[in-house]
Amino acid sequence: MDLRPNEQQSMLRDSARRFLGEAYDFDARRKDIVGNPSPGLWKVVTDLGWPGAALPEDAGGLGGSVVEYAILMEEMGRSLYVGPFLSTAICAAALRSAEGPRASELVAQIASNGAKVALAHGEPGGRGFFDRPTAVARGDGDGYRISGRKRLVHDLAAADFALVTAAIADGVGLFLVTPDISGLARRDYRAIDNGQASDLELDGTPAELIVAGDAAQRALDDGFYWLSIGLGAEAVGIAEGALSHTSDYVGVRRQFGRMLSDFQVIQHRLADMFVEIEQLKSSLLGAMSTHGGGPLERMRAALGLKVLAGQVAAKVCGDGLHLHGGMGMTDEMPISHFYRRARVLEAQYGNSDYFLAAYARLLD
Amino acid sequence: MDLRPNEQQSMLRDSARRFLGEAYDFDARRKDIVGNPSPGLWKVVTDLGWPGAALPEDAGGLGGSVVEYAILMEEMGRSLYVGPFLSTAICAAALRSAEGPRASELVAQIASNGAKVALAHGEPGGRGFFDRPTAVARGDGDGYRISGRKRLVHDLAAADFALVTAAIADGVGLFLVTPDISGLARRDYRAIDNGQASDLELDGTPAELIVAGDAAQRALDDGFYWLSIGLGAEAVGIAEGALSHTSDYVGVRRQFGRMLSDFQVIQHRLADMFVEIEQLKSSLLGAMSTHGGGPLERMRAALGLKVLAGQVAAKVCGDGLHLHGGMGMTDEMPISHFYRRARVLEAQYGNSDYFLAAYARLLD
Amino acid sequence: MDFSLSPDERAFREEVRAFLRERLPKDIARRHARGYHPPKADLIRWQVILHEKGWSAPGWPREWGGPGWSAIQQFIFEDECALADAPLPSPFGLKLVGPVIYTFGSDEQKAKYLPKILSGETFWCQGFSEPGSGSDLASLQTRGERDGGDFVVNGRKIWTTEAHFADMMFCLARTEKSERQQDGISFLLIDMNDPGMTVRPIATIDSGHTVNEVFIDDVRVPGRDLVGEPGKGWTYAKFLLDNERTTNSFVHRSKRDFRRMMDIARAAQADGGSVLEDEAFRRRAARVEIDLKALEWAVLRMLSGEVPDPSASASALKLKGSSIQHEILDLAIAAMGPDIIPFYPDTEQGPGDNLPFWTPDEAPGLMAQYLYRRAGTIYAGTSEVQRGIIYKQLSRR
Amino acid sequence: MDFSLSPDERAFREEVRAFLRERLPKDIARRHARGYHPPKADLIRWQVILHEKGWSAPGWPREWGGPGWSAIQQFIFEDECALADAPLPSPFGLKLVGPVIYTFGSDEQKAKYLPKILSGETFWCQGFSEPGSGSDLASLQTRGERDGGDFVVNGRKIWTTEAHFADMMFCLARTEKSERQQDGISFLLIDMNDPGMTVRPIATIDSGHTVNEVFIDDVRVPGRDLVGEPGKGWTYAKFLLDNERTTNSFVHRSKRDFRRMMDIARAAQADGGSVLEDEAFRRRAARVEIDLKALEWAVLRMLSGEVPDPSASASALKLKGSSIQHEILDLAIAAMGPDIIPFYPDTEQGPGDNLPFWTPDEAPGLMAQYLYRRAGTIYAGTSEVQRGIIYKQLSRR
Repeated sequence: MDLRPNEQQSMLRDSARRFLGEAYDFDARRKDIVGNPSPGLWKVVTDLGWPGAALPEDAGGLGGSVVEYAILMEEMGRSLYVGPFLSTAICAAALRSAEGPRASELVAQIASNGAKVALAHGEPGGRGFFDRPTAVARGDGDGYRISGRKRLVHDLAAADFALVTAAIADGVGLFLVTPDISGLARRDYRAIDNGQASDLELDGTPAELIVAGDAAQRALDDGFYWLSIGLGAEAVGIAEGALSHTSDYVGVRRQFGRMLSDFQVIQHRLADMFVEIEQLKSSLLGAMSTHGGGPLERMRAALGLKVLAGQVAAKVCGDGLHLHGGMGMTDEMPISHFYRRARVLEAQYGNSDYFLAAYARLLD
Repeated sequence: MDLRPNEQQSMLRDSARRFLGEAYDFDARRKDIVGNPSPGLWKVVTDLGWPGAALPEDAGGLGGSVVEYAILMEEMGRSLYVGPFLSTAICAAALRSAEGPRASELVAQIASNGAKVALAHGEPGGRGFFDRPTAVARGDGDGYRISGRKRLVHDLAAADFALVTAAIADGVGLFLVTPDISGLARRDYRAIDNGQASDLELDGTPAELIVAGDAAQRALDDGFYWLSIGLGAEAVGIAEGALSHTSDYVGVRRQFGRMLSDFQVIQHRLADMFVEIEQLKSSLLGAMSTHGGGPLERMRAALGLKVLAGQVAAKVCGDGLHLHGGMGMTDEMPISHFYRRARVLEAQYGNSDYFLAAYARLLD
Repeated sequence: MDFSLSPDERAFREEVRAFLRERLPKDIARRHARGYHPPKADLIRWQVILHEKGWSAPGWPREWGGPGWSAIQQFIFEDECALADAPLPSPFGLKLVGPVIYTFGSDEQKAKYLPKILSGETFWCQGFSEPGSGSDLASLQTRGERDGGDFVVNGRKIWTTEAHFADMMFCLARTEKSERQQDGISFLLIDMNDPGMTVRPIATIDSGHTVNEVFIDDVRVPGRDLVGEPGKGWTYAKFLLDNERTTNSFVHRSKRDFRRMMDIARAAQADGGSVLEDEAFRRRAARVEIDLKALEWAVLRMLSGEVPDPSASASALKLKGSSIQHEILDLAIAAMGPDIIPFYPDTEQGPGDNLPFWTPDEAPGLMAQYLYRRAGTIYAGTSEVQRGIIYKQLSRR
Repeated sequence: MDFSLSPDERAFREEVRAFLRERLPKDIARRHARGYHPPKADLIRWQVILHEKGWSAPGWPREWGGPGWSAIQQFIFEDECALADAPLPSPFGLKLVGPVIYTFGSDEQKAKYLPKILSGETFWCQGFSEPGSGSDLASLQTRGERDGGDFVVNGRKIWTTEAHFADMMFCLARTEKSERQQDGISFLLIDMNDPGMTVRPIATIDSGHTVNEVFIDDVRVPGRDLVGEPGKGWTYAKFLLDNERTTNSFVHRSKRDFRRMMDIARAAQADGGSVLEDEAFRRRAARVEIDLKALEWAVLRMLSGEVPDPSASASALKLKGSSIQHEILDLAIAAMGPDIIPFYPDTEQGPGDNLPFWTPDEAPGLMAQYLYRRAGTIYAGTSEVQRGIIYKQLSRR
């Protein structure tokens, strides 16, 4: 056991932090998200090879592991990156799990061609990732047609294609759908964290089956594992970013003739933020350690991480918001964006209550 | 509406505080509880008319209300009084509710003769006050015989008689039993707060029926209401006592060259203790306001008060314990006794989880 | 002690309830039930209706056009208004500057300003906070230079709620030299239409618009708009803030919020039942209701004078009130699940495109309100300032 | 990064587990599973068994008789011991003074003291805290006057765990004049049998006996029992305290406590099911397990050197560790219900009369332990001191 990053991993972290710090500082980000988000940033991200960082070399990836992925997500969290990186990674994980030539081909498109993929899985009134899809797929010649509703499809507007879940005869199926295809009504909107999402109404929409039955369930479980690692790592970056902005702010803001940072209650609150972050980082390591482990062990760790990620990010960013006083409530201060991202992260694909209940079911 | 105590109520509070502060200070109390507790104190309490303070004048009481009772319980909490006052008050409430000549006679014995009464209601493995008794009473000539087990009967050792609950044909019955009667095995022990309790094994123990069926259930509900007001008021006194001892301690203890009370984090923690106490006091008033109200409204308020009383007392005393540092952990410091009493109060007749679950069932 | 409402008070509650049922416009109530800030038009319409009834200034004595209600009557009135989803009238005229004017103002000021506050013709805003002085109000930098009998005011105010539609500002400015920071401050009334007044909206975390920055450049305030004595502004400001010892408990609004949260939890389906049937959720809701009911009695204790130390208890009300408010909204968010994620524009006030296809009834406005209310631990004295006040009182015991 | 245990480490875990299964006396494990403090006889018996195996000092290098284990091996060993209910060996010799002696002590001290620590023949106690100096250790008042080559020590120590059965004390005393409070302190080894040593038990909140007050009156300490250089005691004390950066996470013990809590909740019947089936309870248990697992990885990060700032992270471990410990015990108490109320005397160590008739299996010892462990936020640096340490490091970034 050695929990220190190796040299390549350290270099990857340094270069990601440097690149995002320079090309995607707070002002650049504000401009970028107006473009919702701009394709320019994705091009650079692709050129840096990030979408393939954790994908196999024979698919055109860099052959890294969950560690490289987490490093990138953490740095993106620190910079409040907005874009389809996470959605694509979740889909890549599901596709790798699905195997087969078509899935491999799609993985290769992600790894080497910068394809962006959205996961259309949640539905109206749904609570989270483990809800069974009520959208239905029916065979039609060589292909399928899906009818149903999909809700909160993150990053669909930018996506090259979507993976859509639907009920079929032997359980659940994972299908490939092109977003601008006919037979699909779509509404794009922004989320409170300035991310992008869409609602879809599918009405006999043509779709290509990628994987079905138990194998599809395994693909979704793999997707969930990568989702949890991704959000967990992003939450680390978000929380550290929030702590760092808050430390800086209380170090310059004066009240009652003293720096805010001279007040012991403020010092101790910063310390508590640090403690929470330590805990989250450790949970992330624990979840990464189950990558090659048994499915139950991996599921437990992923559920625990999702719960902690949402709660710690919301708590730390909420503390940071409070310590910024009135200024924190403004759109011009980074902390208000950290907090909004944290709130969305907490609710994304199911909130803490949802995943804690799932964890509690596995408690023995 | 006028929430200020009237003149008599203020005088009662002042005299109770003065008497307990003098005759029952921390050292006197330590001696008293070795006697577990001494009969001497009860005699004075009786002479002062406290057991009858809230009982009707025609029964020999002083004709006061739930307010006078709460004032006394609060002052007893402040002085960490140990003795059968609460147990007797709960039984008096149940007996008043039961009505009938026999019950009235017993109320009169409490009000004017200083009779001490214990409630034998809880059973082994039980969770709280609303559990149905599994002890069984069977008719035997004019009287009854009870068989079953009773657990955690507070203040039985000092009691003149006990009210025992048992299942009978039409639901639950409330019976009079003399503790030293034959057919009853009994084990007296001390509680962690230095209170006294007993376990009873009844095996055909002769008993006198006081009230049965719906009326008995109403008597128990009345008992619970007075139990909750009593513990709620005691918790106010306990928490205020703990805050006051803690304020005093941090005002004299030096660390790192300063008084503990000079540290902002300690000041703010004391402030938080105050906030909790304010909340508990208000909840007590709210519960007292339902005295003449409908049964559901009264039950809700009593459940809420019991939850808050246990949690606030434990929280405030726990904070006080922490702020005392190592010294707080010793038997010689009052705060360690406040904390132990608070922990028992929280668990007494059912803990916060138990009563919160009951409250939640009534939520609409 | 007497815990019950008198027959008159009970009748009063019925009267208020009947009035609200008949006169509160449905569309205003519906908009207010959403979490968005009420538009000015709603505030005016409602204020006019209240004024017709003589109820537009619940806290004012009869002498100045108020209904002369007791503290308990005001409590009942606010409680019923909140439960009926009536918008909270803008407090700056009615609750803040009004009492200052009728207590310390000149006859001219009373005659000029009070009637238009009552009628809703004049809206006010509060020029207290400044960029460098948030919780530390006494350190304010805005200056009023004497010029003849007038004051020429320069400075910058921030967090000025409703400045973008206010007609007047009451403003603290340093006009006299003094040793103590608190001295030398005057309480001035400024016309927002003065060309030297510039209002810049502040974009806030909820993507709404309520607060502003106000730039005051060489604004001439006539001597007749100085309230009371020069240099005594700090006293009047403290009077004004102390006047509202129970407002920041948010108790009426939180009762309304609690009901809405329960509705959301009842409607949301999870795992074969409603969210409200989930025992862990239900227990949390029960716990906060216990606290909320205690908070209500804490307010009543304050109104009864049954607190040994009103300033410590007022701080306790704000601390507990803001934490209860937050917990209720947290529960509402938790019950809403992932549906909190979209930004739902206020379709009552702007174009409604880009709304998601599927939106639960209670979702729009909820998250905006949640984000905005995070300021509950900041404004009107941060939680840290409140704890400091409490400790100060405790240490005097 | 490499997350997995090596085959050797996995084999080591099996070896430890097998050893505990075979050699840990059942009666000792049973007593330790209760919450009471282990009797000295148990500590000795177990230490002798460990010593036979060569495992009595897991952290010591081979040179001084330790097994020379890696940090991960020590972690595994402590983990298995806790899960098997082995009593925690008294840390004062093994974890605290032992390393000081083999690092800074004289050859004579090493030869005289180390073997008897290993074998369990000599028990130690720690003379650091004083009535006036709790968290503020550097302000200690005990003095050692030079007399020839010896020191004549006078002072008073408090919270001295196990002083009532210790053979030796390591003690901080002020022996030199100095400007800084931290300087001038020497690290002395004192024989508890010296007639000038008086031990007074401190009655604690749990009604147990573990801590004491120790009066040191004109105790002559020979110069050969001064460790290292005079006036450098503060350095050695800091070395000793820093040596144990992960101990105060309580992680192994909390894992064991978590299992016991689950057993209690499974056994307790409430409302037609076990307490563990109550969804609100179950959710709380799930939440703390998530934290507990993260805590374990936090310890492993520390052992791997994967923390940028070990002293801040050590403080974080203590803060989180003590709060997790508390939450687990809180759950156990909640599951136990009213059965926590009686005082259950430790029947293994005293007369067993006045036990209640009906006592759930897990009840005795639980509440005593709960009360005693409240000190988790106090000893070894209060939570406030830990937060101060963290802030100091944060402010240096």
